[in-house]
Amino acid sequence: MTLLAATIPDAVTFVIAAAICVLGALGVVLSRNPVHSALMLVMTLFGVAVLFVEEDAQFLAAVQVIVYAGAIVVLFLFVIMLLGVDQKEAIERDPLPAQRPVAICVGILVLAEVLLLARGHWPTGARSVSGAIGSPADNVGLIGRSVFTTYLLAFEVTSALLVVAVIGAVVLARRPRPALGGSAPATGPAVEPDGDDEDPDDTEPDGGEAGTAETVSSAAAQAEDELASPEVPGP
Amino acid sequence: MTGSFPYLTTLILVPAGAAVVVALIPKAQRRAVQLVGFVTALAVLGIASAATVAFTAGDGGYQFVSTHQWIPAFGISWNLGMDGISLFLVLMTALLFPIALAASADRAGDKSFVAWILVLEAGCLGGFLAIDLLLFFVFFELTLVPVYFLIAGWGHERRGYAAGKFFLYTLGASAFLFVGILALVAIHSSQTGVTTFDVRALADTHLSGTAGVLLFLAFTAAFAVKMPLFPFHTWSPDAYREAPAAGSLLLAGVMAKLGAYGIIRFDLALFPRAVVTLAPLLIALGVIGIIYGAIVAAVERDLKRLVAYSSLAHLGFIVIGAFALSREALTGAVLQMINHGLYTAALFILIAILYRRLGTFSVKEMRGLQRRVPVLAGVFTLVMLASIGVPGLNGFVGEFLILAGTFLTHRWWAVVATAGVVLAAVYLLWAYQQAFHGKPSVEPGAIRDLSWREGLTLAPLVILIVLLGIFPGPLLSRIGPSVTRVVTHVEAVAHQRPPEIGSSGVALRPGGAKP
Amino acid sequence: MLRVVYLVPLLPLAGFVILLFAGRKLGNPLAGWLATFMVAASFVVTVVVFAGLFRLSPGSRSYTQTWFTWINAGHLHVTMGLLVDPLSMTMAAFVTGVSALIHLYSIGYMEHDEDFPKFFLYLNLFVAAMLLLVLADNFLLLFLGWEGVGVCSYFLIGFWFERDTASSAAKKAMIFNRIGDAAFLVALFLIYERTGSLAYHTVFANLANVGEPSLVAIGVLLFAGAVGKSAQIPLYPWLADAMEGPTPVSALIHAATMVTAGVYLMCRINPILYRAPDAAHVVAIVGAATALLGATIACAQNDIKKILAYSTISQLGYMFLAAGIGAYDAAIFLMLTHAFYKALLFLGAGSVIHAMNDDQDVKTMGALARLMPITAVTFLIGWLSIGGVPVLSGFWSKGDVLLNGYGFSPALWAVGALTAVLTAYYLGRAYLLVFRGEQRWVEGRKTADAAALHPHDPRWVMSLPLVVLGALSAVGGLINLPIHPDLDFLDRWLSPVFASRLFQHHFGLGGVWTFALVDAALALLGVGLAVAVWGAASERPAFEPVLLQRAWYIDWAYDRFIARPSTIVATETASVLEAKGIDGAVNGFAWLVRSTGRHVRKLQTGYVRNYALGLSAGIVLILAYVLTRAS
Amino acid sequence: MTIAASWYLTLAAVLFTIGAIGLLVRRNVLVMFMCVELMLNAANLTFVTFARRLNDIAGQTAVFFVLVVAAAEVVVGLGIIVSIYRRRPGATADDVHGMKG
Repeated sequence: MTLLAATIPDAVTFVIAAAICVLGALGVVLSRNPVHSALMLVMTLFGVAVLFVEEDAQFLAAVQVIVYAGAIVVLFLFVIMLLGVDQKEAIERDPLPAQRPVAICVGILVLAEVLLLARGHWPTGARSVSGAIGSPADNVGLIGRSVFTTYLLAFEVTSALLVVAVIGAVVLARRPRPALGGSAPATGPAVEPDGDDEDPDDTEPDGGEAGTAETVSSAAAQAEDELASPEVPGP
Repeated sequence: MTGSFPYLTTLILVPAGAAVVVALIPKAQRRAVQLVGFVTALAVLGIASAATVAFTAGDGGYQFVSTHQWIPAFGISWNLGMDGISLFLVLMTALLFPIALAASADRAGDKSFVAWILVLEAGCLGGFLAIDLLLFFVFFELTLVPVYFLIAGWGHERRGYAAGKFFLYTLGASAFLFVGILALVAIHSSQTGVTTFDVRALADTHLSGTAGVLLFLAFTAAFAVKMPLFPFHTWSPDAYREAPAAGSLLLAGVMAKLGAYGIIRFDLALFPRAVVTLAPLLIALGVIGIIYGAIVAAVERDLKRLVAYSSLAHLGFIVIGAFALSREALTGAVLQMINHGLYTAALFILIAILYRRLGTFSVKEMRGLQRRVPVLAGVFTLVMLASIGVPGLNGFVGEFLILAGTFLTHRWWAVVATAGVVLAAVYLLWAYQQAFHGKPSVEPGAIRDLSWREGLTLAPLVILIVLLGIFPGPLLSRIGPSVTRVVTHVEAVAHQRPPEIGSSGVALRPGGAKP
Repeated sequence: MLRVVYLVPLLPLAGFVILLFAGRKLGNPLAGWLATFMVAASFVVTVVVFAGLFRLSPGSRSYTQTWFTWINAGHLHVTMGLLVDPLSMTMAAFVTGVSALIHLYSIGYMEHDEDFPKFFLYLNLFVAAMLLLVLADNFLLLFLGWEGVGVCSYFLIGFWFERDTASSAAKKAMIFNRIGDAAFLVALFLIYERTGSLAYHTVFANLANVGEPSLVAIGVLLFAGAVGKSAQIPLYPWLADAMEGPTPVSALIHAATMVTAGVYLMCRINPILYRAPDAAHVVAIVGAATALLGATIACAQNDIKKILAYSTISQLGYMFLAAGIGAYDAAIFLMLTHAFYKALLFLGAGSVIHAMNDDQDVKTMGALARLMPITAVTFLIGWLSIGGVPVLSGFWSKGDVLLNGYGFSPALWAVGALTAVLTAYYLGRAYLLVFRGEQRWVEGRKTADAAALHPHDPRWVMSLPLVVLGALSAVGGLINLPIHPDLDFLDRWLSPVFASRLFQHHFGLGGVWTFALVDAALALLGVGLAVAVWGAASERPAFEPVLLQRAWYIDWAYDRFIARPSTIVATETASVLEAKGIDGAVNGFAWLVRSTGRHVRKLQTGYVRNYALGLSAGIVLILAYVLTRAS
Repeated sequence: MTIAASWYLTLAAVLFTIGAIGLLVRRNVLVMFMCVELMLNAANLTFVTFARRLNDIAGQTAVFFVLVVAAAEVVVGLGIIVSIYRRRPGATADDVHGMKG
């Protein structure tokens, strides 16, 4: 009934965007192919972006599309393609038998509880520290002011976080260096005597170009090579 | 006492420093290790003797008090003091350590062995001297580590099991003590606004009945396990059995006293009303321990475990003496701590000597030893009689005072405990008969009698066992005033009336020195 | 002169210390001579002190010598100090005298023993402890001596420790004694609580303020201590086993001195017993019962030392009977004469055993009188004396007890009279079987060397004590002749100690003579019975019922119903309660923690989805909580 | 008159639940990641809704930070995934249970 109280364009926009979101979300969960999941995710993200606009968060809507849909999902797809994990997953059967029903029950319970909570009246009465929302045009500036004044420390920490994340990604994806002074054998699987600390595994099947490749791509390529071999563990 | 020689701090720092020195000596220098260890232990004995001489006999309060700030924010300080109760415990500790080192001659060159022994000595002395609760706790816990390594490193067959059991059991119980200390300090702090761990200040804390009982139980749990008190004793037969000779000797002789000392020093001073409320329970446990320890010892085949159970019985006497709340009994309890340390140490040394000769602790594998090693048998007999409580030897005086004092306040328990006197005779005589009587199982000349070195190790103990049995006066006159202070404090706080002695009109002066 | 009293216990103690460090160097027989000298010197000092005491007026015959404070704690103040009074000096004199004789005898008896010096070491320590016991001026020091003699008794019974029976007997003696000692200790606590002291004179001075129930309790508990030490019902079985010790030990400790310590204690606490008649009655009744029981068992024993042991138990019962009815001087008189003739009998038995190459069975002896005349004659004197044949010492002392017993209660007299007849009978049996009749030691024994035995009287060191003791047994009664008030020296000598608390019943001279005649008749009846039954025969099963041979099966019952069940209880306690119960609880707790860990760790599946599920479940719970709080 | 907040919140709750269930039931690590993104988006939606209703720009600022953190998370997460796949190609989340107790 409250829905009807809104203006018609608002209501229609909301309903369509919401439907897109939910459908996309269901698609993410239910698709067997990860590529499909990623595409469905994009759909949801777009829906959410629409709803952001509807809620006067134009800047966030833009960032949502650019960063999420444009960067993150692309990164997902990139990894999927590189690693070749786009094969179907058997989602009919779960090796942990109790996991799925319990998960669904728990999910429904959470939903029910959140819905029940949503009926309440939630304002805390605390005063805003970063200013009121202005007109749609002002909001970009308002966010900027809040980020660079009130939340400056958080912003700086976030930037540090990003740096750490970048370094972490490089370290994680890096190929371990071969042992000092020794050159790895050109062919055949080699057991590296002493792995780097960062790398959890030091026994590693080696695909013919040991000790040279250090990039994500070469590692991924190597993984692709191995995918072709018959000893890939089944799903 | 300001300006005088800092006996107490020195007593702790000398062995601690020597432990570091020993740790720095190269492993191969066994002679040097042995020398440093033994000389340090003797030096500590010298300092303790000097402190005993300097001790003022008639004064019941703390002497040689030495206070240094440690963690001022929490009112924790390096606060040491010595009164008549701790004086002879310190002296006995200082005496037993060189003896322990001398008794384990084959290990006295092991660097880590000596270092751990010295750390243990520092810990034990610190425990007896600390009058800051947290400092006491630190030393109380500090003693666990060296003992763990002594058992696990130089013990007998099941040393791993015994060491782990000992460590976990006592550590677990100490957790209660720690919580109790913090709770007590918090209560005191909320009442006075002063955060301090000083026992003398905390004694004035006003505790509600329940709080007092709970704190008392928390403190006593740790002490009861350490002693050990029935039914928290089962680590002790294992630990005593598996520990090397020096370990068993120090465990029973010194560390057990740390628990009993804790009861007298802290329980009685801090929770007088809870003590009065729960004394019957503790006395009951003590008496059960006396009877139970004796019964189990009566069928024990292993000499070391037998001594462990006999210690359980003897510590039962000390517990009832501590909780009887009469001057006689408490004096007896303090004296009995020293007596028990002396004769138990001697027993463990004798057992270790037998083990060195025969390779067994089991009396089933010994027979007729009196014919082959008459001097050893003679010393064993003497120590055994002291342990049985034969008058004229040291065990009797403490036991008699405890029982006579307990009789004044808890008559029937004292009567039951007296039955322990009979039972002690049963198990020790039985064991002696098995091992020393009968036709000798070994050929003449197959085993050596006491060597000079072993004799010298035992001599101080034997002399003291006889001397303290006949002439305990110097000890009693120094223990007495402190005991009177403690008992008077309990009686004042708990509104207890001192037991009535002489239902007649005999004029009895308090602390009566004259008949 | 009184001041030298400290030498009395210290001389034997010095002997002990010297022997402890130099015993082996002195060797055989020098160690024995040293020990004997020390005890003899102690006897001389005692006589000097005795004479000094005698010179004082009867009312002031009490002297306390304090050495130093022993224990001082709370209100308790105990000194090490000696009390010299007629009772303690009488005891000290006879202890040192008899001990000196037995030391001398032992030099001969133990001459072939490899532990010769050790024997005298123990003997000297024993004498020192016994003297402390009788000379102590307070209960605790008495207890020190009391325990000291107990320990020495343990050492000496187990002297031949390689024999399992000796070792067990020693342990048994110690344990039975400790049972009594526990009661003794409780009595001390009670005394201390009620009077605030343990010194005799303070305690006795304050008795008026102590309620009678407490006094009865004190009396009974002290008597319980005496029961252990003096082998009365129910703690007597150890004494028969104690005969495993060397015979001089049996003579000295288990006949003449230590076992009479209980009687001494009863006499010492006469002020307490006087105020607690119920306790005194217990003493008298138990004493009478033990007297009869011991006598019956002695009738059927074949081991010569066992006969004497049960005889000792019986005679001690007699003494307690006397002490219980308040006739303390009669008890002391009997104790003295008993020390003479029982020591004599034991030493005589020792000579026989020596001659028989350590055989103790009277059934395999016989006809030794001709071969061992000195032993036979002295043994005969001992028999007749203990039997109460007129003019020998036993006649007077036993008559004294019976007379007072009748005055107190005719029932007690009847028991005493029956015991008297039995006493004359069973020792007659022993004498006749050993010294008269057929020679049975060759065919009666299985050992090959039996034929090679040449029994003969021992050498002078052993014979001299026999003769001296024989003479004392014969004329010892002279010290206390009741026939004329001027002749009962002992009674008058002891009267300052017992004062008006002594039981007195006046029969008049005629009554006394009547009793004397009755006593004589009883003794002769016993003697006659013995001669009639055993004069010719050596086997009369009708007179040796199995019930008596097995000592009424009481020992067996103790073993069956006390010792064995206790062993089972102890074993079960150790193996079940301790190992499975208490230690089981500790280890069980450890097991619980470990196995909880083993099970709970399965929750850590390693599957991240599982963890996420747990997380979600947590969210559900938290939200549910918030919901309930919100609504 | 705009749409009532409860509709947005309901939608956010539905999205969150779907994401959560997906995380719990799917085994493909990448898909699980996507489900996490779904849940983050649901949270973002809530923030934005409340920012509007409570008239406080801080809600939108929070979303800004969530986006940044999500990006960082994806970067690190994908790095981990790559490194796992290098060792065990085709691995699912269930294959990585070395922390099993």
